[in-house]
Amino acid sequence: MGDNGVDGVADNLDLYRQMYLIREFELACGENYSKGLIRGFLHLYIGQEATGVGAISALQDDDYVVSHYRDHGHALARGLDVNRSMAELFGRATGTSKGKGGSMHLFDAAKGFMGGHAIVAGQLPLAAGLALAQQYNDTDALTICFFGDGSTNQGLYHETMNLAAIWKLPILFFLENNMYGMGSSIERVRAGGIDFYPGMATYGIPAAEVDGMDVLAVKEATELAVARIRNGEGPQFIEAKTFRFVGHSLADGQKYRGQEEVKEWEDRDPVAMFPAKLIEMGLATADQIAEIKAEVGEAVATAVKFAEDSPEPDLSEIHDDVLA
Amino acid sequence: MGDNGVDGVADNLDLYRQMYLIREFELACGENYSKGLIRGFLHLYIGQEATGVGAISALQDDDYVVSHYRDHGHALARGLDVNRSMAELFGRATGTSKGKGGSMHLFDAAKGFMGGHAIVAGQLPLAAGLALAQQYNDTDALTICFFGDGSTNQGLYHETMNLAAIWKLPILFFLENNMYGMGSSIERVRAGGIDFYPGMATYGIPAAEVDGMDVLAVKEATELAVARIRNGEGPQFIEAKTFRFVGHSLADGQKYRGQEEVKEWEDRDPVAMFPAKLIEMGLATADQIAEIKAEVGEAVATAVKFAEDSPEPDLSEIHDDVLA
Amino acid sequence: MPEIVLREALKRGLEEALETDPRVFIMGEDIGEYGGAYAVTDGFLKKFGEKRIKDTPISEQAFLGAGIGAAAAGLRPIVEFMSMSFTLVAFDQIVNMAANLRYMSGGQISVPMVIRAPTGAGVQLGATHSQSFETWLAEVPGIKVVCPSTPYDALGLMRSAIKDDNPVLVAEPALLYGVKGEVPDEYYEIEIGKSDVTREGSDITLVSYGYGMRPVNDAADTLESRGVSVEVIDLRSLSPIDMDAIVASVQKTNRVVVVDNARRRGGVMAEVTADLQQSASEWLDGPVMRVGSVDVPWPYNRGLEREVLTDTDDVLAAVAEGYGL
Amino acid sequence: MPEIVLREALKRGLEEALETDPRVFIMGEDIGEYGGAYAVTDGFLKKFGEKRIKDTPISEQAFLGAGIGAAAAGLRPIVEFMSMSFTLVAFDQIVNMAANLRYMSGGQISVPMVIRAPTGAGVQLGATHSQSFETWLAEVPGIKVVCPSTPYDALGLMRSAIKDDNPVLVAEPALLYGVKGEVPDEYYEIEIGKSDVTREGSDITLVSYGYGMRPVNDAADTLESRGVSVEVIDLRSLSPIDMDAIVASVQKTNRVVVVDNARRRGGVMAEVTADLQQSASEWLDGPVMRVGSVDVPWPYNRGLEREVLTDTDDVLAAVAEGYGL
Ligand SMILES: Cc1ncc(C[n+]2csc(CCOP(=O)(O)OP(=O)(O)O)c2C)c(N)n1
Ligand SMILES: Cc1ncc(C[n+]2csc(CCOP(=O)(O)OP(=O)(O)O)c2C)c(N)n1
Ligand SMILES: [Mg+2]
Ligand SMILES: [Mg+2]
Repeated sequence: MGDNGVDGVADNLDLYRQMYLIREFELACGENYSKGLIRGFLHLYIGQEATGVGAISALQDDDYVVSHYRDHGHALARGLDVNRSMAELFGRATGTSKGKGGSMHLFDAAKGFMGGHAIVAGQLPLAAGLALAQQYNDTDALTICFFGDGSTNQGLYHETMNLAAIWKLPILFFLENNMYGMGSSIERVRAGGIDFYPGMATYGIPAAEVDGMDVLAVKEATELAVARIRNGEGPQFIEAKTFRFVGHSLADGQKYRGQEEVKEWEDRDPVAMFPAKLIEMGLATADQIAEIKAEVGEAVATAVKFAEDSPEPDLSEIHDDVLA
Repeated sequence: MGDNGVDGVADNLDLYRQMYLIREFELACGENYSKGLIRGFLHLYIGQEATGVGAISALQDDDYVVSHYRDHGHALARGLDVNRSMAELFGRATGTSKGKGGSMHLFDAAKGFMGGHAIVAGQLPLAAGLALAQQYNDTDALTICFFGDGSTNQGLYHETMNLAAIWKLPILFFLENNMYGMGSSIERVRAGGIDFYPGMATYGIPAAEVDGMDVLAVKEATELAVARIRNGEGPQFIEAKTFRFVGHSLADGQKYRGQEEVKEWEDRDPVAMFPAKLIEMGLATADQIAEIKAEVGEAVATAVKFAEDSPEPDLSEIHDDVLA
Repeated sequence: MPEIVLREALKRGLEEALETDPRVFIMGEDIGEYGGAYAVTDGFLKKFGEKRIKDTPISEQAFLGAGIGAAAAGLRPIVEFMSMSFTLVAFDQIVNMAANLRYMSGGQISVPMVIRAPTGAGVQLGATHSQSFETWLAEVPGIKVVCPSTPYDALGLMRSAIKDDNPVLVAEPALLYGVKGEVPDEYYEIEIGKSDVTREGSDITLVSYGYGMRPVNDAADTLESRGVSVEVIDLRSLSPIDMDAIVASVQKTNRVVVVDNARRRGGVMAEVTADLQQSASEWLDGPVMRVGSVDVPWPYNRGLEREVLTDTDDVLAAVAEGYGL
Repeated sequence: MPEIVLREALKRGLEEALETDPRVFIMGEDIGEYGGAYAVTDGFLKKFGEKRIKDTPISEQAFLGAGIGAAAAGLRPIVEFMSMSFTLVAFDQIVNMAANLRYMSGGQISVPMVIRAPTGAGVQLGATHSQSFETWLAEVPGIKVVCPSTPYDALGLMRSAIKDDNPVLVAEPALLYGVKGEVPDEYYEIEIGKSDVTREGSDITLVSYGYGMRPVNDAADTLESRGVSVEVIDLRSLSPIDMDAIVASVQKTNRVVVVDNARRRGGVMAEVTADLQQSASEWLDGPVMRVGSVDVPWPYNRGLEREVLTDTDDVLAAVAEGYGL
């Protein structure tokens, strides 16, 4: 977070740092899932780092961020504590949800990070409601809601679009179109092709498409949409074309797609490409990049250690947090 | 039903007969509701007769018809027995559902009339499933599904459109846009104005608008859509602009709209205008019209008498029809 | 004390909250211009304006969900469903969001919202419109459920529901909207989770809530006229259930019949029965007798519907069968 | 007899039906190309083609509803949900359509469809993904609910479910997909509504179903080793429930503990308990002891989840508390 409004050197490096952090975090998650230290369903954000990082970098501290079950990237980009995030995945008492939520249910209300939601499309009206409160309270804050292409199959997606539009809510709908909902490619489950943003015309919601592999493009598109929302123009919609380089979850053998397709997208890996671009443009040095990598490597190792060393929640905890 | 394919004299008169029957039936319902002989929720079709009659006249016997809770018109146009339909509203053993369904739940499976459904938009996937069976069985039959403007607020509407489109189901979505969902005018609850048919572009479903007060126009538009469906072109969508001249149900005081608006539509009352048009065009005589009126008046009076004289269901009936 | 109908009592509770707490607002289908399907919010739009009284599209999932979000952000939304039957289309949001959010977030998120809906059969609406899904929601941890049977309780429970920091479902027996009762002008609340002993007695305990109180009260009158001393308990809250009060009563009477206006199978009274026979087994002179409506979809026909519905005779029959009274 | 895992038994039941009845087809999310979230339909798309194996969008309401329509038109759809938790978004269609259609139409419409879903907690999926909504659907008139605990039962029940002219929910305990058991090559069915006495005994009856059979069997072993003769009943069907068999057993043992793997509150075992204490009251030496998982949302952490889940110790504790055995 913070003021990333200027495309200064520090900001660019920070975007890179965040993307690299997410990548390393996710790799560490995968490892620890194999070890049995993380359990349940685990959905990694690998390949999509540029979207979450670019989008969230355009926000204010008092904005809300809402995500789905593929939420690690959004959480880290929003500045959630790396240690506590990892501890949550380990199910430890020190986790963001005290170990009760797990990978799909990260929350940090103090940072305006309102989850981590695991029912496909279920988070959309929640986000609309948060935006409604922001509007009701006459603030200039807004809510950004991330969701996947698959969630547009749920009627709730349409209900929420309509509600946001008629009430002119300060909400940014951010679609991360990674071409698949679990094992289903878009063409197989959706009439109307792989582009979703044109459909927003029905609701009169301004909609833009952006290259989700280009963190600066995402940031810019988001800044534009955010400015419109703060200007009272109501809901906006951004569709980022992106890709998960890995399976839907750690249980996915990816029988439904070929490796060439994955390879093609991997060639545009934002985590790999962005530093090269920065160096080329003279906005960063190889040393700076190396330094970030070292720092992040350290941070993730520390987080894993923190999580491993953290205590399990006390069994009496099962009765807490049911009711206020 | 029957072959109404030719715009012959008999067919036109039959269209009128059906519309007039529905009007008189509905008026009789209203009366008997006031007397307490019909109970529960009662939604009348008064003003919308041209849509149901025009659309259903374009169908075959093996097509399915699916309706919502404002279903009397569709049922009668589909040829349901007038006596048994009225008896159902009276809750009698002779009713189409043996008195168990009531006004909102008319059924006649033998005539392919598959309800009468009272959860807004709930009937849409049912209709898609019926169409799926028709496709699965390699028939040239199709399903027509009626629904109101308000039901487009339900996400299920969109889910069903998408499903029908990707599976190319033989289904005709027939929207009766009567400008209100209960007390809510479209503009207050929908982003995107009062026209729904343009939104079908998202699903690649061909969509047409038709004057719902003009029975011949409705019939023609339906014939066109039906031909396309039987030709294997997949789902079609028709939006008829129409109006209910009366309240949403018998409990509605219509505080939400002015009488001028109602008056304007009443001036286009299909039941009043169509015979004049037929006479003017030399397609009917005043005598023929008078004869139909007399016949229909008789039929409705008979139906009321039949219903009144019919026995109440035996109390043991409560346990029947729960399971096969 | 002044007498008002239950609808008015609910209305007063809502109106008070709108007047005193700027965080309170109401959402629902046709609650504004139309005035509410059961007229509970009639006149509110004019009085409080569009910001506070929000007519919604027929999108139960979305506006209930939006209520959850608004509550999570600190507002106090009151969401009306036109019928308890329609909560079903939004069940995922109620259960997986409203009820689970606090737990999943490790206590970070509060959802102080009220969900209101008319409930119950009895006016010939048929299978789709007569259901009592509050019995299911009463089983969900993370949400409270109340159901008033008098105007007094309606106001007292509504006040507590709106003040509660949890999601609270207020199940409003549709058949009771027009029922009259005394409601004091002085402020009072009714604690959620506490039942009410509406009649004291020593021979047998009858337990019910909502519209079920009607056959229970009638049966109690009949029994008293036969010289049987009846204790009557109105649950008021379906979650949490005030089991302590029921057990205490049974310790005194040693006999109990529990009565549900909803279907007999499952639901609130299965839970009360299962719990009670275990925790009060040493005091019971017979089985916990359970009465409820017949386990079939709701028929439209008046006679059939009445046959399905729990009535006074059903209660008396259970009293006789279980305890020979 | 050959041994196969429960997943294979289900698969065999589906495959058989696809092979023998052209009206049978399967719909669900990622059941085709992906092979099914729990691999039950793996290989089906290739074998039976797109007409019979339909991958659907993530639109549970719509495709479940389409299944109902197809069934009403005479086909025999089998609809898979990825998780019982996701049935919630389609609850309205299941309850108001699938279960009510026959009644509302006065018996005109049949809905011969199977709804399948993995159910139950135990693999740390957290609050939204671990729920057992079959306990609610088992209360709905117009729909049947079964839940197998062995490969043998899985195949026998699946066969009956597919042949049934009513909507049948098959709740598949996710933790048991990999469990082995004997399944004969000869054709057999298991009647819906009939339970199975899996162990005969005379001192106490333990009743459960699905994954709950595991703690029950373990507890029975322990009790037997202590010289207690245990009768064990596997419900197999949650609706209808075979109360006759339970009562018959209790008439013999005079003691009973009912065990649910789902949450304790409400649900199947509240119903069994409430019914049983009434109908078998004269034979019972103590209260019906009810065991179930703790009434809280499902936590993610392994230790917490295990603490919430019903286990063998819970069963033994109830046996000891209720009957001193
Ligand atoms: C209502 C519901 N149905 C099904 C699922 C199972 N499920 C989890 S993620 C997923 C795919 C979602 O795809 P998409 O929205 O594109 O997000 P992505 O995983 O690609 O980020 C499915 C089917 C679910 N969680 N909720
Ligand atoms: C899920 C659900 N929500 C609300 C209702 C109550 N309700 C019944 S009809 C209706 C209005 C529907 O309007 P529309 O679809 O335009 O049909 P019309 O009545 O105009 O024919 C509403 C809100 C319902 N039956 N089901
Ligand atoms: Mg996706
Ligand atoms: Mg309308």
